[in-house]
Amino acid sequence: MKKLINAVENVVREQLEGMASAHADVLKVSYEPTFIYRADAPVANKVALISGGGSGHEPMHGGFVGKGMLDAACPGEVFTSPTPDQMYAAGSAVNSGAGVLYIVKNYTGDVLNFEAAAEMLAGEGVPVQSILIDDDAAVKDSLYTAGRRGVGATVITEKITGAAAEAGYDLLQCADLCRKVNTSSRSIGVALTSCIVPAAGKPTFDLGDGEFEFGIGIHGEPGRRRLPMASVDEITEMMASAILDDGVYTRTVREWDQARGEWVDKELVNAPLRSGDGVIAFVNSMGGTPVSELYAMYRKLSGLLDARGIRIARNLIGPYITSLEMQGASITLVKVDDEILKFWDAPVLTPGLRWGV
Amino acid sequence: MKKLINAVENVVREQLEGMASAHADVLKVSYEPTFIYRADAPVANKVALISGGGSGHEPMHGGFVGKGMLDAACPGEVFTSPTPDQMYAAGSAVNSGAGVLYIVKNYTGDVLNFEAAAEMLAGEGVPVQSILIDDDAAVKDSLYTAGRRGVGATVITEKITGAAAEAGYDLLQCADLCRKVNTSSRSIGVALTSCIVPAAGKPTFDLGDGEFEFGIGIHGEPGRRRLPMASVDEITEMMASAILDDGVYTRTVREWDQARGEWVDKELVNAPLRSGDGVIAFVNSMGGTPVSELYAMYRKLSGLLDARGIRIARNLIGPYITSLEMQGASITLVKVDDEILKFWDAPVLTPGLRWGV
Amino acid sequence: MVTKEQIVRWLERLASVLAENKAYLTDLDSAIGDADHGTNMARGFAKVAEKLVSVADTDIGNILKATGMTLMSSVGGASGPLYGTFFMRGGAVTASREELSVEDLGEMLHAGMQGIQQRGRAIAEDKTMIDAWIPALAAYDTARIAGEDTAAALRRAVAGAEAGMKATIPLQARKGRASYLGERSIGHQDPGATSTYLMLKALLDTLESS
Amino acid sequence: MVTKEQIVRWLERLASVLAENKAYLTDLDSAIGDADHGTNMARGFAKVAEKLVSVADTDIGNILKATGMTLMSSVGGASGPLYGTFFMRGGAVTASREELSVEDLGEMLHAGMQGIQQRGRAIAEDKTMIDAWIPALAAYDTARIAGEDTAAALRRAVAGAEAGMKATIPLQARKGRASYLGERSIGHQDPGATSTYLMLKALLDTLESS
Ligand SMILES: Nc1ncnc2c1ncn2[C@@H]1O[C@H](COP(=O)(O)OP(=O)(O)O)[C@@H](O)[C@H]1O
Ligand SMILES: Nc1ncnc2c1ncn2[C@@H]1O[C@H](COP(=O)(O)OP(=O)(O)O)[C@@H](O)[C@H]1O
Ligand SMILES: [Mg+2]
Ligand SMILES: [Mg+2]
Ligand SMILES: [Mg+2]
Ligand SMILES: [Mg+2]
Repeated sequence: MKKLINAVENVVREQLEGMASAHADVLKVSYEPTFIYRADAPVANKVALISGGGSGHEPMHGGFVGKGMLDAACPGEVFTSPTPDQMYAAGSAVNSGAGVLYIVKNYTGDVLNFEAAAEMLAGEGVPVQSILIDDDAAVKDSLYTAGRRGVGATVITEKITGAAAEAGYDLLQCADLCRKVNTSSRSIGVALTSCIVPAAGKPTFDLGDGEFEFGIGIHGEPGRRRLPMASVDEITEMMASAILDDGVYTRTVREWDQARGEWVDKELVNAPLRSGDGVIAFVNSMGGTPVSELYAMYRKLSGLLDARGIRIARNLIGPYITSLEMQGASITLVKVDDEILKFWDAPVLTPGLRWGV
Repeated sequence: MKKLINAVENVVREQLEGMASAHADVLKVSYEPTFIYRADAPVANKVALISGGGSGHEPMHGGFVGKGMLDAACPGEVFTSPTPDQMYAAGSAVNSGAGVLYIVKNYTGDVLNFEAAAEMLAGEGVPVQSILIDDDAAVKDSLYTAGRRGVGATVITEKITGAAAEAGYDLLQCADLCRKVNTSSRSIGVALTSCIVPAAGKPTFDLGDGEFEFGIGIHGEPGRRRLPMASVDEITEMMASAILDDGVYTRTVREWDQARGEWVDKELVNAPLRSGDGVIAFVNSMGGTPVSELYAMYRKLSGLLDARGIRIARNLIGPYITSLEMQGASITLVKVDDEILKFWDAPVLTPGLRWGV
Repeated sequence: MVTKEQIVRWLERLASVLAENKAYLTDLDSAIGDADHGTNMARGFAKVAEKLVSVADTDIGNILKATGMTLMSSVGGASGPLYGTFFMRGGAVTASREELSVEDLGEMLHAGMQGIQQRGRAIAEDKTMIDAWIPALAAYDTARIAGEDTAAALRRAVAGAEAGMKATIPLQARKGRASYLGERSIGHQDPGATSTYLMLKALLDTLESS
Repeated sequence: MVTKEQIVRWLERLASVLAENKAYLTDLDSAIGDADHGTNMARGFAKVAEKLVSVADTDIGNILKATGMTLMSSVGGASGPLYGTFFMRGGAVTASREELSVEDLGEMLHAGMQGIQQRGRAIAEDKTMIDAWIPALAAYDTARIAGEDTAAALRRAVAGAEAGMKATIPLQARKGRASYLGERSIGHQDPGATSTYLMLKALLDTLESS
């Protein structure tokens, strides 16, 4: 393992210190418990957006803290979900009174920890909503699994909901929009190499020179299947089909009912993409794949979407939700409407995503 | 070799096609000869900035084409300098009449090809200036070498000179500013792994598990020395000293004399950084190193600069001038003044660098 | 009867048991998870051992709650909030107690397990820690109703947990990270069921060694 | 005397010689450069061979200029503009010629070499292609002044280039990419000097085979 780190125990802490000193105008970092928050938080009358998860996916989530996106992010150890005390403390710190929206990637660890935090925060009288992101089309069902994992759509929902919060959406409106973006999203990822978790010191999995893993999550967890290495056109075609040929996806998720002060089940449905739809096409590097290769993937993807009558309304291409230095890529397609596009185009000023300011 | 590519012969072309379709609002791509140019070029009354070099360093240079930065970029094959016909055609296409400034990284191949292009363009009566970027402090002298290589400062000069051109600087003013930024810059890079050039199919060099290369250029060419792997703090300290303890650097470069219509020798001097100076601190990933590790490097760097009384006025952290998927990083420090800061802060809208718009 | 001192010694013992079994649990987790269950549990209980110094003099309810809170904020992953909830719920039903009868201990364990189920929503045969808790508590209850004492009932519980833990091997996971493996999760013992077994075993060993 | 047809056959032969020596030149370049000199030269002269079809009927000056332009726009790297300049300058001094005397050929080679020197600014012993050109042209001139014919003078030139090429081995590079290696460049033969030798050798072989 060769990495630009000091002792493995201090990796996350030191990286956060670097981030805090690099972006002091945009964000601050609290330690014990650890969370990253907007330098100007709490922002009066604005719903506070908080996300979090294991470290190692940078710029997500800490790099998306700032104007027009997240109010706080809670980083766990590398690839380990953060704990409720972080999420609770972050919620207390950035809540302006307009309430807190937790954006939670659907990994059991993240979900359970955020649930505990939501209960704690709601117990203090803070208005809380919690929305699950579960866009990974590699997972077929939610009956025999913990449901689809939260992957690329996380970046898109954080951007769009962040802009809506900035524009004055209230807590329930923010939650509704966040849920809508999630149920309009599907993703699929591939890995060409494994990454190395610093504390482990060796590759998470072994991938032969001639194979790639199709349908990974964001930690290099096993995907749908391992396949012989193929061309970018072939891989992109497989990825696009996994998204475009995916049927209706229905599942039950748990959301916090503010009025009743308890968790309630909610049925969510993702409709398939259809000819005539417009999408945000997000082509993401898992970290080690250079942006040049993403362009080759985008080239093929745009041809395939064109052939299906699907219009790319916006795109985002680069390393935004990564797995350390893993080589690989993911594609996320988000069906858009005017509301989504408006908030996508709105200004954002974070270390990881910036435009309009 | 595992990469998201099709046939190796088509790598650059297909990536450019993807780029063109992804960023049609910002840029266009011409093939035969190949160059990337601003969608709205030529921009009336504006000096046109053109750079170029081998492919494989993305987002540089093509990703820096757009408002407030480059008017055109000429990509060669991977790690191979482009040819004069590309640079000449790009110059003809984007020249509005205000002239063309070539920004040339000091690699013999780039230099000789750009010189031939400048002569061709000047021969057509187009006002031409050509500025060499040579900021690589890893190269000790210019008497026994081809001089310092052009590395990280390229990104910074393209940004700053691009903003000045946008603000109405004429050709000689742009050239002067570009030269000033270059003579205010020093860089140093390290590689932890080699990259694989698609056409070669195997790593450019072998680096043992326990070693890193100190003082590389941007292709993984041999550096100052190969050392046992060390902590990020130790590596950053070595890198910072290479820049901060570098004495006066004097060399003679060839610039085009528009009036005389010939190349003239110019003596350039980089003064050492001193306590009280303000800098742009650019911490760059060679591609495969995740941004989180750059933050660890930035953390140490900012401490070291602090101790020397050098103030970080601005920073840029991420993969901007890369070597395919190589793991490693570079540090560039650019001494600033009000003019440099003003143009650094000015709006820029390119696929690779964007703010203020 | 379980005294407050025994509860403290149990938690201390558990901290060393989990430190010893760190690699074992992580190996189990690397087969069907993300290779961190041992690290997570060892980290959490090391914190609990530190915390015990300041709460050992209070009552059982408080000690268990402090344990739960500490686990909550130091374990992370799926197991953190699950075991955290277990101890917090266990603490809630043993507030201000200095010792626990065989019934009290049963109530504590049931409250804890219910917390795990509410939080994690796993049911029997999902291949989770629940598959150790269910047979353990069933065995405990049977013994208790038959009039056996705490140590005897716990001995049954540990046997039940061990059987349940082993019975996870042929199961296909339907909850947690392992569920994404589908059929590939078959043939591996669940790490969380294993840490549950170790937890009950440490309690039994504490009672038997005093 | 060198005829226009021989010039064309020379360039065609050179294209195959460079294709054959692609790996050899690239290997030399991988020791002290970036492992592309063979690829660069083979690519460039393949283009020249294509181009020849449309210019073979014009004059020598034009053929050489077209060769130079083609190399310029297809080789890249340091060698592209250097060899491109060589042929363009060579073409400039042979405008509208159908054949070259031993003096004409000497003038052409000198003009070309001067172009390389003006462009690249290398001097003797910088460990570049110049180290093959200088002894080659010195030998050519001596033979020409001594009254030898074109083939004989060229035979001397090729021997001079070969000696110069080999003499680059002990040199430390001071120009081009290899210069960054400092002392580590010692002990390797310069790839550009090698392609220069192959270029002159191909011309000689063309004359001798007709
Ligand atoms: N929904 C659930 N209910 C009960 N236990 C669960 C659930 N999900 C996972 N687990 C348990 O958690 C264990 C894994 O814990 P751990 O490795 O610490 O967390 P993570 O899976 O987040 O890395 C599994 O072996 C399983 O026993
Ligand atoms: N300044 C120079 N003058 C003359 N020849 C040079 C100069 N710099 C480099 N060369 C020649 O170019 C050769 C390398 O060419 P090539 O590998 O095609 O280009 P690059 O070095 O850009 O990859 C060297 O072996 C050397 O002979
Ligand atoms: Mg985990
Ligand atoms: Mg080259
Ligand atoms: Mg785990
Ligand atoms: Mg070369």
